[in-house]
Amino acid sequence: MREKILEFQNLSISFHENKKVVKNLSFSLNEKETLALVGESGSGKSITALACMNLLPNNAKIEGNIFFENKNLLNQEENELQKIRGNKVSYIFQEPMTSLNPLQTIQHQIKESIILHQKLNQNEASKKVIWLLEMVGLSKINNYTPSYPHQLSGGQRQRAMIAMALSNNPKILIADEPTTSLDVSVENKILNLLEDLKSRFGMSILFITHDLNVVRKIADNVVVMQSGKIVEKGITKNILNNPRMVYTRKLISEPEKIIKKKKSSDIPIIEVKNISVNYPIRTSIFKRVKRNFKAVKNVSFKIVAGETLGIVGESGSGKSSLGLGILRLISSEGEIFFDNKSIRNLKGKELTKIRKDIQIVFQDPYGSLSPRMCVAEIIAEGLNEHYPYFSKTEVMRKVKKSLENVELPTDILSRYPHEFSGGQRQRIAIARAIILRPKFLILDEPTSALDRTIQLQILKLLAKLQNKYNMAYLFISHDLRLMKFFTDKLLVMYQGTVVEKGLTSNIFKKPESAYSKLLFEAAFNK
Amino acid sequence: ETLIKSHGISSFGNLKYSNNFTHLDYVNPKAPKDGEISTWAFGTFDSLNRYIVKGNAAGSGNIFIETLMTETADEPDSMYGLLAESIEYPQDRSFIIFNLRPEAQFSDGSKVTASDVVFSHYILLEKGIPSLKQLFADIEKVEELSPTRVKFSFKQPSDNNELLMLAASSSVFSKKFFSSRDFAESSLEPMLGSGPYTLDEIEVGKRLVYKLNDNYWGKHLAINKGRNNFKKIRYEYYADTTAAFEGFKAGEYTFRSENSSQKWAQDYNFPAIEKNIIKKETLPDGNLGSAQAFFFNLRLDKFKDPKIREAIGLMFNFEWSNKTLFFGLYDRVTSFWENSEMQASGKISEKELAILSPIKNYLPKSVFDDTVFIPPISKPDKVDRKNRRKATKLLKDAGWDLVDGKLKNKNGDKFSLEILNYSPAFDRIINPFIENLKLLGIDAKHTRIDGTQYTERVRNFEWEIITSTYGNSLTPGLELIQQYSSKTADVPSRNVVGLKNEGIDKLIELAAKAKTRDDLNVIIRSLDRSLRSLHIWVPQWYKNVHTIAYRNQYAYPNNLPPFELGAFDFWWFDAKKAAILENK
Amino acid sequence: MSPLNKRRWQNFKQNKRAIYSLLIFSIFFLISIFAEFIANDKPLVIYYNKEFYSPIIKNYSERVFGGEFETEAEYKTIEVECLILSGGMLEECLDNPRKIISKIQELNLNNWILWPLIKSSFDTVNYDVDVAPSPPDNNHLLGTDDQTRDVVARIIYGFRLSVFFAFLVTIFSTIIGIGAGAIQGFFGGWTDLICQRFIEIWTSLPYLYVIIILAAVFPMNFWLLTFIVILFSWTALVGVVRAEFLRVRNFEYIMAARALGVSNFKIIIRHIIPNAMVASITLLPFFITGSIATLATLDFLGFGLPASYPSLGELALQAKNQLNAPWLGISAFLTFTVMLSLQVFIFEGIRDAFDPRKVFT
Amino acid sequence: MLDYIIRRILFIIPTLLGIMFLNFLLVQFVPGGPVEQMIYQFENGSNLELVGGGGTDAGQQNDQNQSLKNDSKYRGAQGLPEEFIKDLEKQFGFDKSPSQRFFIMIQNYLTFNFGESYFRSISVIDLVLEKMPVSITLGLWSTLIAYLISIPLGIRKAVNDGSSFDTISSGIIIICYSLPGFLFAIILLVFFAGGSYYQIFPMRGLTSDNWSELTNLGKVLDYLWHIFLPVLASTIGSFATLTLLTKNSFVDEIKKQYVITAKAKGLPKNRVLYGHVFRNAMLIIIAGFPGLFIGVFFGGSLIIETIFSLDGLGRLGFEAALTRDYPVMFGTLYFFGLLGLIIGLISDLVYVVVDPRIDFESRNT
Ligand SMILES: Nc1ncnc2c1ncn2[C@@H]1O[C@H](COP(=O)(O)OP(=O)(O)OP(=O)(O)O)[C@@H](O)[C@H]1O
Ligand SMILES: Nc1ncnc2c1ncn2[C@@H]1O[C@H](COP(=O)(O)OP(=O)(O)OP(=O)(O)O)[C@@H](O)[C@H]1O
Ligand SMILES: [Mg+2]
Ligand SMILES: [Mg+2]
Repeated sequence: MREKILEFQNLSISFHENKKVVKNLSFSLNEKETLALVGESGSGKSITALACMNLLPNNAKIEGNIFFENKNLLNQEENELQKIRGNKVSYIFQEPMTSLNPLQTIQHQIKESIILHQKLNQNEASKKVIWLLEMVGLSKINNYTPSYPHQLSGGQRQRAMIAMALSNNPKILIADEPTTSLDVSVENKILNLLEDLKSRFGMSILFITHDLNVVRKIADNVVVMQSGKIVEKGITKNILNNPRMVYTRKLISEPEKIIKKKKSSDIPIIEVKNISVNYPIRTSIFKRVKRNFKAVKNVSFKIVAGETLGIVGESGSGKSSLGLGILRLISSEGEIFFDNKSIRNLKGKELTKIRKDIQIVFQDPYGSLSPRMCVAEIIAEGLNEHYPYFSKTEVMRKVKKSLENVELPTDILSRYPHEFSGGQRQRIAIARAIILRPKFLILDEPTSALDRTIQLQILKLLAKLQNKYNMAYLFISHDLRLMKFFTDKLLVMYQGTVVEKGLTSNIFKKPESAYSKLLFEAAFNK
Repeated sequence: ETLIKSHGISSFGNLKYSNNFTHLDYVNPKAPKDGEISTWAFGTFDSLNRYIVKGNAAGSGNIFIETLMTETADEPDSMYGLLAESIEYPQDRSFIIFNLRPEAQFSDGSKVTASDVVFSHYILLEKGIPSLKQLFADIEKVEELSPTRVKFSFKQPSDNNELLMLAASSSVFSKKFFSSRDFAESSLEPMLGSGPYTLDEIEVGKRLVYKLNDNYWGKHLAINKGRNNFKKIRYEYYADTTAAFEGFKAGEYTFRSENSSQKWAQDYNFPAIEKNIIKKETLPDGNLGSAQAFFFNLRLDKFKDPKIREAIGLMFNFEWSNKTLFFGLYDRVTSFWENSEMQASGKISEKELAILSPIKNYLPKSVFDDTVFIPPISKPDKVDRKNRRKATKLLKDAGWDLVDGKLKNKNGDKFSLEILNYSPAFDRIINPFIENLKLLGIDAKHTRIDGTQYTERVRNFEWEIITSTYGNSLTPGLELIQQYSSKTADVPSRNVVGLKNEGIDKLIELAAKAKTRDDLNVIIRSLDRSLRSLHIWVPQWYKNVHTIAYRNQYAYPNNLPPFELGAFDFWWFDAKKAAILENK
Repeated sequence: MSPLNKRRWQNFKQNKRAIYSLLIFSIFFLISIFAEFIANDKPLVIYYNKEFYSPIIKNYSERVFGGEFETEAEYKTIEVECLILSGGMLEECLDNPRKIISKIQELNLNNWILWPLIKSSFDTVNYDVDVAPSPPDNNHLLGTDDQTRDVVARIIYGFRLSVFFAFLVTIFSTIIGIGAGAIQGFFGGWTDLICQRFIEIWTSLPYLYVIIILAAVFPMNFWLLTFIVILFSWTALVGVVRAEFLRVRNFEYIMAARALGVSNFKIIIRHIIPNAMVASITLLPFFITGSIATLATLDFLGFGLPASYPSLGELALQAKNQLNAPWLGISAFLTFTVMLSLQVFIFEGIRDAFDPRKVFT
Repeated sequence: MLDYIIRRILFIIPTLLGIMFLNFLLVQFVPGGPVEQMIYQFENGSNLELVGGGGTDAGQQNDQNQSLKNDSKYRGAQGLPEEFIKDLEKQFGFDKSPSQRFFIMIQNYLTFNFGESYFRSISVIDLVLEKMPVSITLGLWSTLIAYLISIPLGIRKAVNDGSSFDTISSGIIIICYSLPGFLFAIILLVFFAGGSYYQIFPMRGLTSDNWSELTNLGKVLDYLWHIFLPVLASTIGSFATLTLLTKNSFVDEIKKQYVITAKAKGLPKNRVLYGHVFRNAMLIIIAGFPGLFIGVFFGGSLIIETIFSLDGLGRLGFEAALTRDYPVMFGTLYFFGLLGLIIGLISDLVYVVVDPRIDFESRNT
């Protein structure tokens, strides 16, 4: 038996009067073990993880014990914890997009962590940073210039987080959904890296995820959580192969085929021609544009009503940029036609009017929710804006309805965004977009933080809406399984260009381009 | 033609000191030349030249410069030779010749010559303070007769000594010195002068020290005996009055003349005073009481009727103000020549009657029937009902009736009144006055504006009541025209109220012709009596003492002269007293 | 109340300091609103010869009470008091009012006078003091100023005046200031460039001159001064608000709002302002007291309200000039401190109420 | 961005022109001009004495007139003749039309000729230079101290939000703030420099008389000894806003996700606060800087300067305005206008350095 290295005893956490969101949790992480913590969205995984290093907001009430190296972490002094944090226990946070300091380059942030806990000088630390970035596949971002988080794609930021967490070869790595924004090949690379470090440095990993494939691949043991309680725990194989609980079974069920009625109309609802997105790279002092980084290069496609176009591609290949470019949220070049009308030069009122019909679910749900607006305001905002004649009760009814649709309780209306779990926030963002019933909806990794069950619910909902309202989707995801059954057509992007496009079924059967082949191999080949 | 030759001059020819006097009566001829005296000055300075328009001149900025003749502190109007040894003038006073003292020299050793006097006159005319130009208007020319003789010629001969004395008060600059400098530009370079002191130390905005010139040419002169006794005179500059007082408490300077009644009454109890290191003293001041008052703008219709003016005057409660606001330190101004023998009193005298009878028509009857007007005395603890009753009646007689508690005339116009002011220190005096005026039903208000704007309004006659002061002198002369004559009523001038009264004009003419001081006194008394009967002002207050505090190391003569305190002039440093202080 | 607002109110209430401050401030303000009934040199009610009179509301001439003058009765004088109590015995009252009053019982008239708590208004000349300024005593709890005016009365009236002044100035200048800053920061580009230049030019104007000019044209009064101060104080907030807007406009949730089709105006109001509010809400109480201090400074320089107004600034100024009358300084200082701290605490509460992450433990 | 900077720099010219023009226009309407001021001075002495209530009561008036009369030493010196006023007007250039005067002024300014004071024989530039030491002393030290104390204090308050430390320190800074500046200054003066209590500090000036004889260390100490009270008086009120601003913006930032990341790295609290939160929260503090600095530097110290008899720009500016010394006024206006514009630009650029996401371009997507 391996030694227990981190032990949770009767852990309970509550935020509001006596409403415990984690109840009497007891489990332990052993040395050199990978323990997967799975469970539906909002079941308390993340806060459990945060609790052990006292990183929860002040209003959280924590009871129980968490032992690490024979010390109860819950009553350690701040400066004791500081020595442990980042050094012996490090974190990869669930939402990498908002977890990095926006005003410091990632290089700086990683280096800081290294210098803090290791006796390295600046130079050595810089070398280590480069090495780490290489390990996570970030060596080539923007050709080595220091980069601020906002200049990185979702996946890139996530990898920066990972590099930072790994920088001090921690004893325990707490990884909260570390691969959600990564494409399969990068994901594999990262998982291998973790595996490698684990064996080399004797690292233990507390792995929080809902991707059971990953669990299967790397976890030794599994703990299954449901609404704050452990429902099942044990050796991975046992649990995954014959789950005892219904709940667990639901979690691991394979995605069923979603029935889609094919509505054949040939009018393209959206058409883009040769769209390009450039990011200016500036010198540091006068901020002069040194050169442009071409994130998206001459992409063209069209989507007809009722159709779903999927975009897959390497992390950082320009998928999100493309989406934002189409919506004219960032500047882009090229023609954009919506309903056969060019929206390139629309301005003011006309533009806002058309926005009712074009919606987006951002890759980073946390960042896209106003921190000082409550859920009700956030979801109702679009309605209020475009249907000012709706009565208050009407709006409220619709808001509640849409919350139900995304499987959220309706008693959360007056909560602020930061009071939710990652998956819950993602669903709020979806609810906000679909409440307007847009004709065209861009979904940028809309279900990355959701477990299988809820994911399925959401996709079903999307399909239902599509059938009913003939909506067109642009669906960006790394989850090829999802893509396979949810999209009609597929676009494969690589370094800003489209390397392949066509019917989903065709591409899955027989990928043409080199990159697609590589990708599909990585995903299905094992 | 024979010239009158003299060592001195006065308005009416009666000099107190004869040709061979050894020292002034009021000085201590044996006073030691020692020690330092210091006082404070406000703000800052940026110039040492007092005689020009530009610059903010330093305290005693004219200390270097001497005049041809100088006044004394125990006579109202006599002058004795300083740079000039003697004067010569003809009977008709059409010119005057000054004989300069041969030993007179500037502090660099160069002689003071007639050409310097000529130069000084013309440079002042050209570049000096503009009012001098007007003052010099009657001087035709100044010419050098010999290096020690200089002649001032006048445009017209005259009966009195006024012009002669004007010439005698000429300052003398060094021609050589200014040959390389522009007189009109303000500068911190001390002027080359012939005076007893030279500049010792200068620190802009902070301090200025003069030191006694050991080689001062005039130290043996009889007129200078026992004067200029301090080795050093120091001025400390403060930008804030409270800070200045604190500076005194802290011993940063040694002599302070207090001009805040409240400070005088309440603040002079600090440790240094209790230990008798600083001495607080009240010394008599024999100068004319300042004719400070609220003045009416007589050009306005609303003040045409003297009854109205009298009524308003009745509401100023001096007794209360003095008790409550001034700690009883002040006296009421009653006369335009307060605190002097030219002050009218009681019933009209024979002599005055003789003078005033011819102009009877221009004056109120009260001049002849009643005793001279004295501002009413109020009860010091409340608004005086008697005065109020009287004022109400006066207003009624003047056609202003009370309607719903507001004073209105037949046309239904309200009686409004504005007291214009620029000094915050006056707020506490004006505000209660306003409250009192409201009791008459007058719509009164107090407006305070900044000085520049105030000046503009006053010059444009856009005011109703202001506080001002008549600059009367002990020997009234030209200024009477400036202040009381019809000629100056309609232009911005010292005739602030805009007084136009032919009777008064006549009296002014008479005064100019007075031959003896007695004559003059009677005329001025008549003038005073008449002016007071006209109610052109609501007189305020004056102080007939010097309120001073100084480090207890100075001494002054027992027989202080009436017209000057002379702390910097003829006081001296008492080493014995100073030694005692050192031990404390 | 929407659940969110309820939550905010709850949050506000949790902040005890804020609640108490609000309470105390309201009380003070209420008191000062009724200043005339609390500190006045006219009685509240007079019962005179079987009839009621209310001098505080209506002007009565002295004649009404059997006196001699047609102008309003000076109720504080002993003669008038005597007249009222004695039912109009003019001769006797002018003669020896004290004697009459002492014997009033014998007359059996039942006339009475009901005075407000403080027997003088802000501009009343108090003849009962010997010298001015006069130290605190029974009649004048905080003493009098250098014109024998009661300090308490002046503070009550001054508080009202100052608070009104400050509210007006604050409301208008924050609206204008935040608006201008918002527009600049949000739209950027030429809008920003031009507006900034305008503000730079505007702030260069010496407002002393503007005051002098306007005061020369119109007589200086409360409204004019308020107007002038607003003219020049709104620029204070522009810089910080603009900076915050420049920052916040890059955030993703602004992009999200734009994607929703929210108009610029509403993005500014709903999304940016709440998040760019830190500076404004922090500075607001200081703005309020700051404008009171402006008033004081103007008085200090001699360009403030007309001399007779109950200005707290004038009180402070007197305090400086009358160091041996410490009651002036202490009163001024206490008033300022109390006013400011109450406001700071109230606004802290408001800030907390709007802070989504604020939790009370 | 370079474009932007160039644009801003080019804009300085019309802005300055605008400032001059507007002020010039304004001045045309001010009642009472330099001529009246001159007359006033002749008749009543300096009107600056009245600032701050004067402190002396009515009895002074006669003394003053008396001394003026004595000073001129000419018997019967009297009111001002009309022609003198004409002369003055000419001398001040008022014989020309306002537009002419404006163009002459602008022309002169283009050749860096800022003219000479109406009332003193000194060029405006020299005048400003003369007052610099005081203003730099007060401005620099006050701002520096305000920032050095307020920011750490604000941060500590933010961290301990709601604690008794927070409450008490709030109380103290509020009390400091609400002390009217002139009152506080005078109290300091009376208690620590005056003659009645503790005579610890000097009352006036920046240096002692024997400054030149002191050692270098002595000079520094002497200087610090002199500026202690004035700087204290001018700083005391500035803590409150800055501290609370810092506190509140920290309170806002401190709970953000990236702070948790930084904590999770194991950074000590101070490194989290100063290394991470600080920069994020600093923007508004920086944004407030130009205002504060210019305020303290050019105007805010008027009262302090007056009370401690220091001669700085605050007094200069106020005096110029009060005495209608237009050349000085416009000269300083121009000077400080320019300086203000440059500081504004710099602070805008600092925004970008602090937060790389910031730009000044228009957003009309
Ligand atoms: N600050 C907070 N205040 C109140 N409730 C909170 C707060 N943070 C989290 N919660 C609640 O606690 C529960 C657990 O949250 P947690 O983030 O641990 O979920 P999770 O299991 O990580 O879910 P996901 O897979 O969606 O990330 C959720 O229901 C969430 O709404
Ligand atoms: N503001 C920016 N400045 C410079 N480069 C940027 C900026 N934003 C994104 N990029 C770069 O553009 C590229 C495309 O980014 P984008 O966010 O579109 O990637 P993505 O395909 O969505 O990746 P992911 O799957 O990881 O989210 C990335 O290499 C990123 O580094
Ligand atoms: Mg989570
Ligand atoms: Mg992306």
